[in-house]
Amino acid sequence: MKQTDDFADLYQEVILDHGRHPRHGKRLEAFDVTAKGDNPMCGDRVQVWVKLDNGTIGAVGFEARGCAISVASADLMVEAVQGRDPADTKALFEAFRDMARTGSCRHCAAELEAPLERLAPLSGVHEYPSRVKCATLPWHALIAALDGVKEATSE
Amino acid sequence: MKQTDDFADLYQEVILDHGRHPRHGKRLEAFDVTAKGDNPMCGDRVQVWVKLDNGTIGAVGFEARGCAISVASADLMVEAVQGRDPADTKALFEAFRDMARTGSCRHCAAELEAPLERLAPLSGVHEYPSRVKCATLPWHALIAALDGVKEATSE
Amino acid sequence: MSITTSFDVNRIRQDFPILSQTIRGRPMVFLDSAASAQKPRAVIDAMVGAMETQYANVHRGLHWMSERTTEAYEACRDAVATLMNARDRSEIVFTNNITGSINLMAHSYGRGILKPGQAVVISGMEHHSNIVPWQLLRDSHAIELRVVPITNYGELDMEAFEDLLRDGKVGLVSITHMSNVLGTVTPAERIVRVAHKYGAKVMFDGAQAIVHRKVDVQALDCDFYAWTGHKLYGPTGIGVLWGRKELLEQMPPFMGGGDMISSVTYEKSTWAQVPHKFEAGTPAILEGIGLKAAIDYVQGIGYDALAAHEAALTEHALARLSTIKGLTIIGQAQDRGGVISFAMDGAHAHDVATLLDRQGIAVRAGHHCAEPLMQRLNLDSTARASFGVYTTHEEVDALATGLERVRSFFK
Amino acid sequence: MSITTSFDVNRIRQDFPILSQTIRGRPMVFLDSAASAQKPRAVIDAMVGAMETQYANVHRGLHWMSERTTEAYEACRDAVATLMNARDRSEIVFTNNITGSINLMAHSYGRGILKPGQAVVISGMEHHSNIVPWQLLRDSHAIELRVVPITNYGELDMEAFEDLLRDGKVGLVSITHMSNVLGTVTPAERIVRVAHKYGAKVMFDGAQAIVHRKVDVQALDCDFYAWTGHKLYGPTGIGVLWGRKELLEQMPPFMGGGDMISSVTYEKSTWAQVPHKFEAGTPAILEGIGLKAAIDYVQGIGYDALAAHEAALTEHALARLSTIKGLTIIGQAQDRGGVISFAMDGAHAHDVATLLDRQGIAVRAGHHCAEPLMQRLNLDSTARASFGVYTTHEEVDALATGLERVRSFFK
Ligand SMILES: Cc1ncc(COP(=O)(O)O)c(C=O)c1O
Ligand SMILES: Cc1ncc(COP(=O)(O)O)c(C=O)c1O
Repeated sequence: MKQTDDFADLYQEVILDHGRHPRHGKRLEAFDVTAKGDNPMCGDRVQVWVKLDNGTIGAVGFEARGCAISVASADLMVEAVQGRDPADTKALFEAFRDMARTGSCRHCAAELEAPLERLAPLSGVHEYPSRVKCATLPWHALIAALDGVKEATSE
Repeated sequence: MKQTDDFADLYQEVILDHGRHPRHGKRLEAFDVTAKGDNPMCGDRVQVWVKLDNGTIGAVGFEARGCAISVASADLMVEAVQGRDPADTKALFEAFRDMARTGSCRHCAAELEAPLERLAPLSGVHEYPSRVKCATLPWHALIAALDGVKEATSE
Repeated sequence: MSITTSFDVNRIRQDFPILSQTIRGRPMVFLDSAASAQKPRAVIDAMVGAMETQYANVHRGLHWMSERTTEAYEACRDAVATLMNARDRSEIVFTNNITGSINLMAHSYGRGILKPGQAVVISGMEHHSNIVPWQLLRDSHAIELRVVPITNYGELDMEAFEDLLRDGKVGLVSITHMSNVLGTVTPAERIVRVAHKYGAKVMFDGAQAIVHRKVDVQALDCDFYAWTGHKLYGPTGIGVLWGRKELLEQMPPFMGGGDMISSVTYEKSTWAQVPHKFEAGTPAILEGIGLKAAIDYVQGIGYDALAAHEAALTEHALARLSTIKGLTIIGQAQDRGGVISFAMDGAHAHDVATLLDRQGIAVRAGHHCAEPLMQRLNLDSTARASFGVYTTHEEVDALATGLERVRSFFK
Repeated sequence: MSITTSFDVNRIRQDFPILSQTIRGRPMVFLDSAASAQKPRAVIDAMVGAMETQYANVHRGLHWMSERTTEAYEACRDAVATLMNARDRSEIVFTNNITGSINLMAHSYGRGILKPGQAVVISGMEHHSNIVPWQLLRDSHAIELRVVPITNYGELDMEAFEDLLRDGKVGLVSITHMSNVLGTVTPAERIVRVAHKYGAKVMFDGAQAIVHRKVDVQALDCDFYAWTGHKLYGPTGIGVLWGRKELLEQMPPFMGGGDMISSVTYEKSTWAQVPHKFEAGTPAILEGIGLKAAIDYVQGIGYDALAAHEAALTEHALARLSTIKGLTIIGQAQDRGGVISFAMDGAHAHDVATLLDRQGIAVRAGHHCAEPLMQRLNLDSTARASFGVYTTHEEVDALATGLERVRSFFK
C-alpha cells in the first residue's frame, strides 16, 4: 500500500528493529575512552564507551535517549566500526554523514562501500535536515571519545 | 506659476518675513520665567523668556535655532499671546496645535478665531507631521515656562 | 451570555494562501501554529503595498514618502494600544520578538530598578525566553530567582506562589499567561492581586495567550505584558512590550543608538521620551505595517469568535485523542487553550512527528524550549499539536487518524 | 584595469516597483537611499513566496514546512558569508539591525572581554549607533572612550589615531567604514594595521560602506564587521554582525532565550555554538529570506558595476552642485561614496528639504544621527542627498534645478 511505503522508506525494518532492540545499548564496564553527545535542539543524548584493542576499536557500548533513528544509528554504528582504526572510522563517518545529508555517498572510497551498505537504511533522513543530526549524533560522540574529548554536540 | 504656488502655499510671505526678520527674536533682560524647547529628532532649539504683567503675559522674547517655520512660529506666537493669561494661552495653543496637525481648527471657541487667523499661515505644515513639531516647539517652551518647567521637548 | 458568531472556517482559510499547498501530494494539515502562525493575505498585501508604493525610513524624514511611511508604521502602535487596551500609545514598545522584550525587561527593569538581594519569580512552565534572561540577571546582578512549582495537572501551585512572595523580597513576577507546552492558561488576575499585595510588579509572557484570548491590560491590572508578532498572524521580526508609562519612564534604556536619544555629546547623552527611549535604530518598519494588518484581521474576526472556535476545536481534539490507545495527553489544566502535547508509548516524539509529516501533518516535537518543564514531567520531549484560526475539525480528525497509523506501525 | 560593465540604470529601475510612483503629480526623485533603500521585485517576491507557499518556524521543526523554511532562511547566512568572504558561515550572526549588532558587541565584547580601565576608540564622524552603546559601556563598566578627531576635509586624522593607541590600553577600535553624513570612506586596511600593531581589535560600522563597495573581511583583516539589511535593498528587521570565530566563541551571550541554549536547568544553562549563542528567540525568518534575495540581486549586478555607477553619479553631482551659488558641500574626502551633505546660505536645511519635497525630490535633513559630528562642523543640520543603484544622472540634475529654485525663493 502506497501509504505504508511512505513510512517504510524512511523507517525500514532494520531501523525499527535496531531502534527497539539495540544489540549494543549498554555501558561498558571496562573501557578506554568515552564521550557524551548532545543535540540541544531536540534533546537527544547519547554516551558511547569504547574499548581499544591494539589501536583499533574493540568493544563498543552506548546508552541513548532519543528517537528510533538515533538509537538504530548508534547500534548500526557499533557494528560498522568494530575492528577499524580511528582514521578509518573518521573516514567512514564522513562518508556516512555525506550519505545522511544527501541520500547517497557521492565520492566514496571503494573500501567504504561495504560498511556503508550496512548503514544505508539510514539514508532516508536526508529529507529531514534536522533529523540528520539524530543519525550522526552517536558518531559525533564516538569521534569525540577517540579524540579524547568529553562532549560533542551535533552541529 | 503653478510651481511657485507649491512653495507659497506652505511658505507664505508672512512666514518668510517673520522667519528671516523676527521682531521678538531676542533674550529679555528682565523676565519672570523662561524655558528651553528642544526637538531631538531634528535639532531645533528655542528658548523663551516671559515677563509677567499682573498675571497676564507681558513682554516675550526668544532665541531660536531652527528653520523658517519654527522661527516664524515663535515670532507670531509672541504677538498672539501678549496680554493673555496662562489659561487662555494654553487654550490658544491647543487650538493652534489642532490647526497645525489638521489644517484647520475643528472645534474652536469663537473668541480664539481672531488670534488663530494671525497664526493661520502656519497651517500648511499639517501635510508634514514631522514639521508640525517645528511650528509647535516654541509653544511647548512657552507653556513650560508658564508652568515653571525648565525644558520641553516637542513630543 | 451566549456567544453567537458567524464564524466560517472555510471562508477564513481562503484568507491564507499557504493553506492550499500540498505536502507529499496530500493537503497540508498545519498543526504548528503555536511555533509560528501562517499569514493572511491582508498581511502579505500590507507589506507588499509598502514595498511597492510607499516606503522610506521613518521618524526623521521630512519628505512625503517618509512622512507617509511613518504614519503607516506608527498606526501599528495605535492598533496594539487598542488591542491591549493600553492607557496610552506611548506605553507600547516595539522590539524584535518577545525574547527581545523580556531581555529588555531583564536589563532595564532588572539591572535598572531591581536591587541586588531582591528576587524575581518565574514559574515551572516557562519558555526558555522567560528563564534565561533572568538567569543572566541573577548571575550578573545578584538577584535571586524563585520558581513557582506546578501541580500534576499542569497548573500553577498558587499557594506555593504566595509563599514565595511572603518575605517581601520579590520585585518582579514574570510568568507565562499560557503555556506553550501544556496549553494551561494561568490565573492572571489572581497572580496580579497576590503579587501586588506583596509589593511585586507583574509581567506576563503573553506569546501564546494573546493569540487565543482578548488581553486587556487594564482589566488584568498587570504592570508589563509582552508578546511576539509572528504568532499572531503577523510577520517575523517584531515583538511588543507593553508597560505602565510611569514604570517605563523610570527604567534606563537597554540598547543605545539612533532614534532613542534626545541629545548626544561625547560626554553625555540624554534619552528620548518613552517609548522611543527603548527603540534604538531603524525600527522594523515593514513588520510594523504587517503587524497592523494582522491585528486588524484578528479584530475583524473578533476574539469572541476566535476563542469559541478554538475552544470547540480543543474540546474535540481532547476527546478524539483520548480514544487513542497508548497516547497520553500531557497537562490537564481546567483553563486551557488550543495547544496540546502528547506522548505515545513505545514511540519517541520525533518519530511520531516525522511519521505524521509523511502523512502531510505538521506537528512539533521536542522540548519546546521548556527543558525545566520537561524535567518536571520526566519527559525528554513531547509531540505537540496547536491550532490557529484556520484549523478545522477535519484536520483534528486527520491528526487522530494519522496517530493511529503511527501507533500500529510502531506496535 | 578598466572596468567594462553593461550597467543599464533604466533596466535596473524596472526592478523596483516603487520608482514608478509619483509625488504630488511629479515623478518621484528618491535621493534618500542612505537612510533606507528601496526594495527590488526579487526581495518582495521572495518574502511573498515564503508567506504564500513555504513558511513555518525554523530550526526545531521536524516537518516539511519547517525543514524547507529553515533551509531558505539559513541560505541567507551562506549568502552573507560569501558576500563578505567570511572564513565560515558560523561567523555570521543575525541581529535586528546594525544598532543591534553594535549593542551586542558593546555587551558581549565590551562587558565580556574588555576589562575596566581598557579603552574603546571611535571616531569623530560616527553615527549615534556607534557612539551611544560605547557610552553606556563606559558608564557601567569603567571603559575609557577615545575619539579620533577628523580633519577639515572630513577625513580621519590618522596620526592622532595612532597616538590614541600608543599606550596599549585600547582593546577595541570601532569606526565607521563610510560616513553617512560626509560620504567619507575611511582607510580600513590602514586602520586595521595600526590597531593590530598596538594589540587592539577592530570593528567596522559598514552600514553605508557595504552598499557601495565590495567588503572582503579577510582582505581587510578586521575582527568584526557590522551592517544592516534595509540599506542593502533588503527588508527592515534584520542586521548582521560578522566576527572572527575564535573571538565570537570567547564572548558571552547577549540576550537569553530560545534557540541560543544548549541546555537549561534552573541552576545553570549552557550555550549553543556560535552563531546561535547570539541569536535568541525566533529569528527574522522572512527578513532573512528577503535579505538573501537582496544579496543575490546585488551580486547579480556586481559590486564593480555598482561602484562605477555610483562613482560617476557622485562625480556628476559634486560638479553640478558646486555651481550653485550659496551652496556649500560638507566634506571633501578624497575617497568617498554616494552620500552628499550640503548647506544653503540663508536657508535652514529643513526648509530646503521641504521645498525639494514639494518638487517631488526626497532628501534628508537634520543631524543624521551624528550630533557630535555636527558640533565639530559647527552646524545644526545639513541636507543630504544619497544615491542607490537606481539613481540616475537626470535625478541629480533635478536636484540641482530644484535647489536653484529653492535658492531663488529664499533670496
Ligand atoms: C553609518 C551608519 N551606522 C549605523 C546606522 C544605523 O542603522 P540601523 O538604524 O539600521 O541600525 C546607520 C543608518 O541609520 C548608518 O548610516
Ligand atoms: C510562551 C512563549 N514565550 C516565548 C516565546 C518566544 O517567542 P519568540 O521566539 O518570538 O521570541 C514563545 C514561542 O516561541 C512562547 O511560546
